[in-house]
Amino acid sequence: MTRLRGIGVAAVNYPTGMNLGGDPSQALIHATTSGSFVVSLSSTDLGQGLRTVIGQIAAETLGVPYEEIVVDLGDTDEGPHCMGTFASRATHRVGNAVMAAAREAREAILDVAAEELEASPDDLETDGEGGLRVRGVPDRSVRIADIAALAQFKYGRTISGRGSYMKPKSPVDPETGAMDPDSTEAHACTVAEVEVDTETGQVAVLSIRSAYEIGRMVNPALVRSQIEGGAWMGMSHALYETTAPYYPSMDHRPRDFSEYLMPGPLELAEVVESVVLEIPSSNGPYGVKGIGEMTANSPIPAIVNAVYHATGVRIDDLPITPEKILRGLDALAAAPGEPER
Amino acid sequence: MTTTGLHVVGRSVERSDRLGHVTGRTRYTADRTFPGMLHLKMVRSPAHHARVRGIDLAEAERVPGFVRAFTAADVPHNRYTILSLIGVEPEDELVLAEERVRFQGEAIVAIVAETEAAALEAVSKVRLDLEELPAVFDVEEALRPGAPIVTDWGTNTFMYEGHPCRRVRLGDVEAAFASADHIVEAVYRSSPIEHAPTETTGCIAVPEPDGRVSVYTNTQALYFSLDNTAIILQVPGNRLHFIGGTVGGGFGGKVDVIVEPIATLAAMRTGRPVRFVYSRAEEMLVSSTRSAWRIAIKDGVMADGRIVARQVTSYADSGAYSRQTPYALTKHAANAAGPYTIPNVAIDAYCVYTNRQPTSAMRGFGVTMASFAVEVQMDRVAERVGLDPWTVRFINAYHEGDLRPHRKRAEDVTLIETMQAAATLVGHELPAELRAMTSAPRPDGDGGPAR
Amino acid sequence: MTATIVAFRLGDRDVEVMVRPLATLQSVLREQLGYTATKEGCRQGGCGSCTVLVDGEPMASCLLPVEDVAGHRVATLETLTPPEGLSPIQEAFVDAHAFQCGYCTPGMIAVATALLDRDPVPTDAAIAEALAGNLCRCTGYRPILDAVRLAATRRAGGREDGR
Amino acid sequence: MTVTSYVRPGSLPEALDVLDREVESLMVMAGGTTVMPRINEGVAFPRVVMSLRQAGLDGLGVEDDVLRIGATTTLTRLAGQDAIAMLADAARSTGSWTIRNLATVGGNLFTPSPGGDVAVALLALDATVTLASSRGGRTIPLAALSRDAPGDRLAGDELVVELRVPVPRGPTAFEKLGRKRSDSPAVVTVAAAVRLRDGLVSEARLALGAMGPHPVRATQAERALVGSRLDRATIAAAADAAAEGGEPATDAIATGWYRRRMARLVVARVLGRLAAAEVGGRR
Repeated sequence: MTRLRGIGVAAVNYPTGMNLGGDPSQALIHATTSGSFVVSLSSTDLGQGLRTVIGQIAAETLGVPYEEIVVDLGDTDEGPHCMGTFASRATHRVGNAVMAAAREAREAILDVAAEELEASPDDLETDGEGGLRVRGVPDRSVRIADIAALAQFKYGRTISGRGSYMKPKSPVDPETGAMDPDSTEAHACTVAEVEVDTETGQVAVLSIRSAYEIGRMVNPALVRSQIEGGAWMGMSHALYETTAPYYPSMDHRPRDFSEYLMPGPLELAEVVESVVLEIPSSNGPYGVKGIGEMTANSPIPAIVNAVYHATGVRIDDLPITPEKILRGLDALAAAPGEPER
Repeated sequence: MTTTGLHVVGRSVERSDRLGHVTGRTRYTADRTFPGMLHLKMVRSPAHHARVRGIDLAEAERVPGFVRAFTAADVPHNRYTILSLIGVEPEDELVLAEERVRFQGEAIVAIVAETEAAALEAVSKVRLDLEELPAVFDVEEALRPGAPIVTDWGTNTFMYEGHPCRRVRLGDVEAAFASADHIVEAVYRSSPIEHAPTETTGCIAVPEPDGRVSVYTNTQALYFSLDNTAIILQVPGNRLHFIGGTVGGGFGGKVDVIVEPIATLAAMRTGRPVRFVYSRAEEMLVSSTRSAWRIAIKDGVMADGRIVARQVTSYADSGAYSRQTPYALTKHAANAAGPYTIPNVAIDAYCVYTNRQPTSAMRGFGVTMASFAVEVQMDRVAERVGLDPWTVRFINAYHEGDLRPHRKRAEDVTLIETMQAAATLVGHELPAELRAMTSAPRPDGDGGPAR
Repeated sequence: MTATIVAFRLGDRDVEVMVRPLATLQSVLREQLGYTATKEGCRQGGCGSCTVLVDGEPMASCLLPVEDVAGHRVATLETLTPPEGLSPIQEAFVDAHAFQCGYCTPGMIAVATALLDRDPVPTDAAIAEALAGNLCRCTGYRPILDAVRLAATRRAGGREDGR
Repeated sequence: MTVTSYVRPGSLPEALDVLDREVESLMVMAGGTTVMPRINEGVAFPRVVMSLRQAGLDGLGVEDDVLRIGATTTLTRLAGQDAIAMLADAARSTGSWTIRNLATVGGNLFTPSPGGDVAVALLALDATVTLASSRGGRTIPLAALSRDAPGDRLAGDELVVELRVPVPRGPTAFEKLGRKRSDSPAVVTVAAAVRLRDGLVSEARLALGAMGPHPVRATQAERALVGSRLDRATIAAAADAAAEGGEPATDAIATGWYRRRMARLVVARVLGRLAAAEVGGRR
């Protein structure tokens, strides 16, 4: 039994968001009597953790603890319009909208606080932990929660904010393809190491190690979740998945999970490692870029290139089945030294 | 205070949904039941391409528990609008088939019944009179003269403002090929892929006492689904209330608005809650997949590894209908040259119709397979000119402010720094000249490649 | 068609349900008893998201007629959750970030519970083998394997970074 | 409503009685792992479903060097017995834990290819199948049951009640190659049992799964083994014969081409293990 090892590299860009027909998301924020803030959205959380990162962005902008934010999403009667969760857009688009809404709500807080503290709103600053003070005068401080209550019961004012973010639609020039299709670019570079069993043609992925640059990370643990899950999905796409095993033939299309192949917990790469560069984007909230989709992308060509490095078999047709490896090895054995084209 | 001056952005705070998820109390769409809820199941085409000559419901109607069947005539505006909401034509897909079915599994009759089992049995009792038509299953065969035509407009391609493909043109590829030291060509293919979210696509439409309908759905886009449903049902949007936001995995598969309109219609017509949740087999055999792709790349390369021309001809298999795939080709075209600055680029990206299950958005929409093709191609280029794979990527990498093939100036570019970080991570020692590179704007200031 | 009354033990409750012939345990839990932690992912026995414990054994509740559990003990994630707080396995799932969308989590925790009941300090291979029938499309599995290992280590009173 | 009656006979006679009465639209199931998905999805519409789970057919034990396995013994239970290690290996290689807790040995005989891994092992072990009907019982070799599509060999009023497996005296080996290491349908499954006398193979049974519509004995390969030493050349000849002899199908898991090639490889590995076991056994 021969096992051949190889290493492959791939580097990719991935655009954040699209322009669609104009790509908007909107947000509303209001304070409760006790100084919590409700962020109202019609957006959806697919499991990537949008609720959490939106809460973080709102808390950061308002200057209150994360625990004071209630994210109410997923209801068209309760939240304003959101285009949806796709195109790696949600943290960027919804985040920008929430940031704008939080800024407006923050101004409302500062207005009330200024009146209460008999100071100019311009002289007030938040401490990020729910407190507000007159700049340079530490003992003139109040809790935002108290301001929220005073706004309701003493001043009869709303503490609320509206936010919208839209990537404007831009037409595509049908001749040249000139267009402005997205908001920013995230980047990844993946190095994969594989081991190919030359008797069975089966490929084991030993490691998937990547560098990512995705602007600012709102929540590093959630970013790592995307990278880890995406590495698995990329490996799955590269080596296993197909709804048409013999495209274009319509035969043998899978109808269950025994036929639709995906790697299980015994097929994982031993090492999935990453570093994330934080270089804030120019237009994301706090400099974020989208990471939702891209994490499955660079592992695919990195694995294909690693298989070539290991075996000399260049697979141009996904998924890399064991049979394709064996047929490639057979062809190499039949015509040794033939330059690969 | 952190070094960034930020308090909570940048911190791994615990997910707000963690307790619901680990206790099983998070409520997903199909976790709801309502008194009197009906179950909707679809009669689907067994043929890949056929004329529908007749539908006989008599036997199905006799199944105990059968409540009602819906055919095309029952749907007020029997057109999936999907992207037409944002001005992308055509409205090529029907909610329920009329004269013709174009893929195996296409919905023809919706049946609602008291139980799911009754709905399934009634579905099995519907007799379809179909006249099979020649079908085509391959993107390139679909473009050959004489191929069966899938669409209503006479070609098997989506028409982009008069062109059968999304075009991108920068410089003059032919001239650059003529002067290049090497030509490197290859064709890359990929299979269609299923999103396979653990939770299948589904919704429950519930008539409310005030005349509105509440639609619990796992769509990735609530207003998108609501607006499309309103158009299909020809009702004001204010009659609809869409509730969701907690989704058991999407990956792009829950952006299609397939289940909500018909379930909402059935709820309005029966006055009862209607549940329409895909089975796993439906999810695999009927719901949208990622397209199959065929991507041909021809590069003109100088002896030093600079790519001076790249021609990309891509075919994405849209299946029988458009859904989001025409848009995917536009996104593809903007990214098909990869994160590299190449002075002469020509991209033709074809959205091709076949008699396969429709394809649509999936994680990496239009870009995943472009990245596969381009990044394997980069290794081919490296091998041809005798450079290592890292070097060829560095010397062709785009820089801040470079003009990309679609004539957008590159923004927020860090490809070089990202590759440097990856090399460090894996312990690959880069040559000094690559370590010294940055993505900073090129010194000549014109944003073009410094050559 | 005659409905049947089926009685079984659900956690620490005795339940009686009137069921249609061949009604699955999954459908009875979800639709009749409102125990919706038990998910519906494929109803083919292929995804593991409907896994419950019957007399401590993990089983695909989508393939199991409820009449066959008459007189037996059934545990779902609802019954595996303490009245207050979380079980050690649940805590480990939180700490190891072992979920994204959460849809596979109840089945994963059911299998993990059964595994650790039999094998309190399982090897990595035993953990992976036990979970091989449970599909997770989001996390790439490793965080889930980490969570089970973490729970085992904590229960054994060992170092949490030990493998 | 499709299913009007779910019958759970408490004994074999009761089950046979149901079988006699309900000929139309009856589905018989043991663990339900193949029947239930078909009903859940609306592929099958039986009126009456009979479960054998309570019929007292789940015995497991060795008597007179014969392992008797009740038809409804679960694969988990089979995996836990230590009388015949190869059968435990085969049971463990099948499905996932949640499925093995439901699926039965009897049901595995009827699982369409590429399933039926336990049946492959049983075939190599020369198991016999005890069938019962209200007319009486009979015992046939499993090989006879699986010579054609298994259902065809079973009369409409018959049930599989037990498998009897002689505890092997010589070395045995089982190997399943899937696209995944666990919970994976087979690319190919191979089980072998041999007896050796004076270093020569005196008896050989080699069974293959996924190399045809149902598990088969590789009789050509068996002939190549008998009378020979388990050396490299003999193993290669037997592996070639086994691979050439099958009629592997193409499906979502693998092509027939790949299956044939893997059959050659896995048969050689399995026979190699037997040779090693024999060397080890003689020490």
